[in-house]
Amino acid sequence: MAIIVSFVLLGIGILALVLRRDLVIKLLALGLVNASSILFLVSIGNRPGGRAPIQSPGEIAILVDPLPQALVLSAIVVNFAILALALVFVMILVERYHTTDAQRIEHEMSQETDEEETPCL
Amino acid sequence: MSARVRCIVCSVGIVAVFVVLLSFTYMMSMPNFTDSERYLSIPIEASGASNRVAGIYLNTRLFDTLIEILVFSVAVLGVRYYLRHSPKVTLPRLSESAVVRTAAGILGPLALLLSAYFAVLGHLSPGGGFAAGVIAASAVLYVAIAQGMAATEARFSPQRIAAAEKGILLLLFVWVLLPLAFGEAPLSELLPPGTPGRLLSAGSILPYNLLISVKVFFGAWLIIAAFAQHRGDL
Amino acid sequence: MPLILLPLLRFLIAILSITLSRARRPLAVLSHVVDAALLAWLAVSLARGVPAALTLSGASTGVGISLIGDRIAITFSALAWGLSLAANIYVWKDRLRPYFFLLMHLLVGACYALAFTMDLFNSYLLFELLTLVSFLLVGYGRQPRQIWASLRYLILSSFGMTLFLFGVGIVYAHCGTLDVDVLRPVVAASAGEPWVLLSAALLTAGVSVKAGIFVFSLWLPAAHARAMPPVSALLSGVVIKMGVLELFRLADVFPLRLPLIVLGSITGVLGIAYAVATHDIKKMLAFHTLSQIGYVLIGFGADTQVARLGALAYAVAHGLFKALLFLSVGDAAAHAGGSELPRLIEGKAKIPWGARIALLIGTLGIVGLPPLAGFDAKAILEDGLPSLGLHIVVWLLSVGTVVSFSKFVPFLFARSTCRTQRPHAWAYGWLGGLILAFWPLSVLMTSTSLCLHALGPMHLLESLAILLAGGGAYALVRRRLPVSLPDRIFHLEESPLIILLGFFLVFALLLVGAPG
Amino acid sequence: MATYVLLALLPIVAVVALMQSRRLSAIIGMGLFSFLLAAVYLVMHAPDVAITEATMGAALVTAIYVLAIRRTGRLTVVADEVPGLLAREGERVVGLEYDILHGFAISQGLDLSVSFVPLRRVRWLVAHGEADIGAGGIVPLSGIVDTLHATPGHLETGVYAFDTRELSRSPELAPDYEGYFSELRAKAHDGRLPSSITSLDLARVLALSRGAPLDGLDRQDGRHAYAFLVHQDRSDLQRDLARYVESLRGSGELDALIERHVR
Repeated sequence: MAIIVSFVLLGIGILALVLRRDLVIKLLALGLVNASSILFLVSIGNRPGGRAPIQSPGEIAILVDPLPQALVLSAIVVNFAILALALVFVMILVERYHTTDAQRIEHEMSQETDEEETPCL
Repeated sequence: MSARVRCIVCSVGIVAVFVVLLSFTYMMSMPNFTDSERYLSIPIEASGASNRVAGIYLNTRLFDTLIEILVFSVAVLGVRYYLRHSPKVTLPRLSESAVVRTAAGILGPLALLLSAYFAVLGHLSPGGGFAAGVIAASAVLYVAIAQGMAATEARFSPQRIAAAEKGILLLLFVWVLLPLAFGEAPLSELLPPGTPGRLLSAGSILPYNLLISVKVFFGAWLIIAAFAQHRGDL
Repeated sequence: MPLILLPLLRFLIAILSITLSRARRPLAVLSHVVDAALLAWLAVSLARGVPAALTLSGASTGVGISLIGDRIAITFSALAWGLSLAANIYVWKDRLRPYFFLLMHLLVGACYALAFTMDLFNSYLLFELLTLVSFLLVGYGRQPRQIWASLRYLILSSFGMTLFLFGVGIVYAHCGTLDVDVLRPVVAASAGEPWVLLSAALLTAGVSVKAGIFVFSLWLPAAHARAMPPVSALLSGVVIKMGVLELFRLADVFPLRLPLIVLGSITGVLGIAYAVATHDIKKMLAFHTLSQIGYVLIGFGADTQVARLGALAYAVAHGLFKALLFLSVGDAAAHAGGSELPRLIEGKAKIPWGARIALLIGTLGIVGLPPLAGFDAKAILEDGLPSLGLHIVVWLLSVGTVVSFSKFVPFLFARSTCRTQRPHAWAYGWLGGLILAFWPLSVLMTSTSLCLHALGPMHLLESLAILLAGGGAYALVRRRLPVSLPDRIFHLEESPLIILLGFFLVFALLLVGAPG
Repeated sequence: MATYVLLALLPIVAVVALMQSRRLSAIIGMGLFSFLLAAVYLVMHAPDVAITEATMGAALVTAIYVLAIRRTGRLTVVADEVPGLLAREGERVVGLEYDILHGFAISQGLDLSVSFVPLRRVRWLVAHGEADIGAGGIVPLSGIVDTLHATPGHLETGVYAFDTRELSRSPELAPDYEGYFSELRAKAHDGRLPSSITSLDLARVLALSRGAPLDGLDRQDGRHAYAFLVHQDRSDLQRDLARYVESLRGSGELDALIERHVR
């Protein structure tokens, strides 16, 4: 169940990454994509009837697999770092182009200045 | 059918195929969980941490954690470096109401207490250095919103904190390389694991948690301060 | 022991070079000396037949992170060392912040660790570190185009790494370990099972985004063309190779033979096509990075010992001459005021002689004039190719390379008025020397008999024929250049979808190759 | 049970959050999503992950994103450069509209930031909420899309019918400032401009002809006035600005300003 949900979240993230043109929202979508992989890892470690992997010495219990959780801790931090740095670069771009629209930025960069907007006069 | 609609339809189609393929192939061969008990078969006395996650995170796979800390530091440095040129602004200050001030007075220390708890007991119970550091940083952010950025910066000046953060990072790496002096491989455990469940157990996981929490506290605060002072015209 | 020391000391020096920033240049020197010693230690232990191996605090097998210093690892880390040395020499006199040195050191340290590690998740983290560092390096100049290129790079490679992480998760769920050596038998036992195909496809697609393979790494041309010359040299020379190395590691575990060959052919041909079409020399070099990866993949996918050694040698050779080309073209473009062909031709008098000679050596190396780097490695690689079809593909790629590098001829020869900066001259000398003296190096990398056979008359004739054919073809198409090929695929919007299509391709190929 | 509810909630929240058109609501939505995710981890027996996700993924990311996109106490004005109304003089910005907007910003306790963009961008930027106010010799004619509102005019002007072919014949007339004319001229030169009658306001005619009356221009009847552009959602801003201009006119300061800058 959780695994399917993580796949679905991945799909949603990719769609938003492709279809939304606002760079900030693109970054949020990227965060969703990364989060989906984290959910996948955690749900892989999950056991039916398992307990949180905290054990007092000598105690016998069914525990969920601790390794994916340990991995995921690193992955979360990495994703945060990516989101923060990407946001900084978006801010720099916006200072220059006064827009967060990816396509518009790409057009302005390829020097395509002719547009159909009639001047407001 | 306009170009935009066509684009939407075809991307939805591709992604749908992808998701279905993933789910279907995964379902065709579900893993049986008995194989992956390799880590649970290790007795907790090996690392001495009754929180197995902390045991793996800071003992078995310490190298991963080290790289992760490097990534975080790179992020801190990058944010500070690339935001230097952006226009400066002042953080809007909340109204000078008694509620905000008292709430800040209560919540700030409370959050600091919580973060200390996470850092100190990270090897016994959930928590750990990273969460502790971030909680402390967000507490300081709340105080900053309540009392204004200037007053807060007077106490936590970014320059000094940046220097301290680098110092802690250096300390961490020296600590990790320390076993060389005893002829051991780097990253290997020096302190005894002790008896699990005690406060002073789990070898060097406790000091690691403390160092990491302080470092992440500083780093997260630096990032927040950078974003609070500068803004692009987003 | 040196396996873990190499990355850790680099990281330590990286941190030191911002904490005491005055000593950053001495620290750079120190780091390269120390690394050279450690690499020599590793190479000696490999030559003795016992490759260094180390498992970090692993209680039992498959638990801890295990590092290994086998032939591939040492070759690639040595390449990283050589190129970082060149880049550090190149920027010796430039006024750069300590921050830049931090990033360079982190880049190299991450490359070392990636070369040695056998742990899938560890390589994921290292890839992310590598991504962030090179992202910051590309955008170092804060030029809008650089910023945009590196932002695209970050978004796409983070997306690819997510696919990689999904693959890691599936592998772990079935094998209970992340150690490549430990999970190899498990995967081999359950060959053809759906989860093997799925994880293989995910891992391959994820790594390919960083490995400079055409359908996946469409961010590459912009990023590598916009960055500062030393940065592009490192990115094209080493960082891309790290993805290739990970593909090698995966190919040991998963049945990637067919995907590697097909992807190699695709990236080779398309890369060549775009490289021939463009007139922006920096972009052309970036496209050639894509196309040259084609040789390496084909060689490794051919799955014969000789071809693999050839692919390894070619990866190193490409690292060398591509770094040299990026450095010298950057120098020339800086003097001529632009990297488009017309500008270079009109400002050719301003190109310093050092850059000119470096360009010549790099070009001769990449077009495979005997006995330079390209020729030698390519000859070994071809000796290992089993089928005629692959031979034909390789010949095609070689001819295409000659065609697009014939563009250099108009501005290569003129009397130059500008003097070469001394650091640049030293960097050129170091890399050019390595390229010229590649034959003994390749003996070290592969084996004497292979290298001797590579110098045989057949290969000499073949290379000369390729040179002539390429020159002739260039004479034919020269008038029609530049051609504008579709560049929409390089936009951010579609790229994730294209990566997905590439994933489908890899999955289908695995399905075809799977037994039963 | 709770697990399934939470898991079912995740995609819904994600879709809703990512379909928002306003950035702020999207960011808040993703923050909510992260908290839900943390709850899922909690019920999946991963407390460490839950805590880290809640602090890092939810709190910290949301905090920096909100900090980054927040509109600080700034009144961002995008304008086409028109001498007399809004133009650069060395470092400083001068002109009638600048004085009006400056006073308005002070009265609102905001600090003013003017960035000059080509006229065709002014409307787009305001319509997409990238800027608060569009200025620089804007005469609200029928051409305004309904997402934009104009304040009541602050300066009477005349609108002239104008044949662009005249322009292409006498290009040296036009002053060399970034704006409407340089573009018209560029387009006229590459012949991309349909030889059509464009309407044109007094200030630009004066700027074009450097005071001397241009031939081939005939004044269109009807009363026209310069105004500011505001997004239709910012009706409060529009109301305040209109009130401020009215107060200026009532106190006679407006006429003084017009005297100083225009005539």
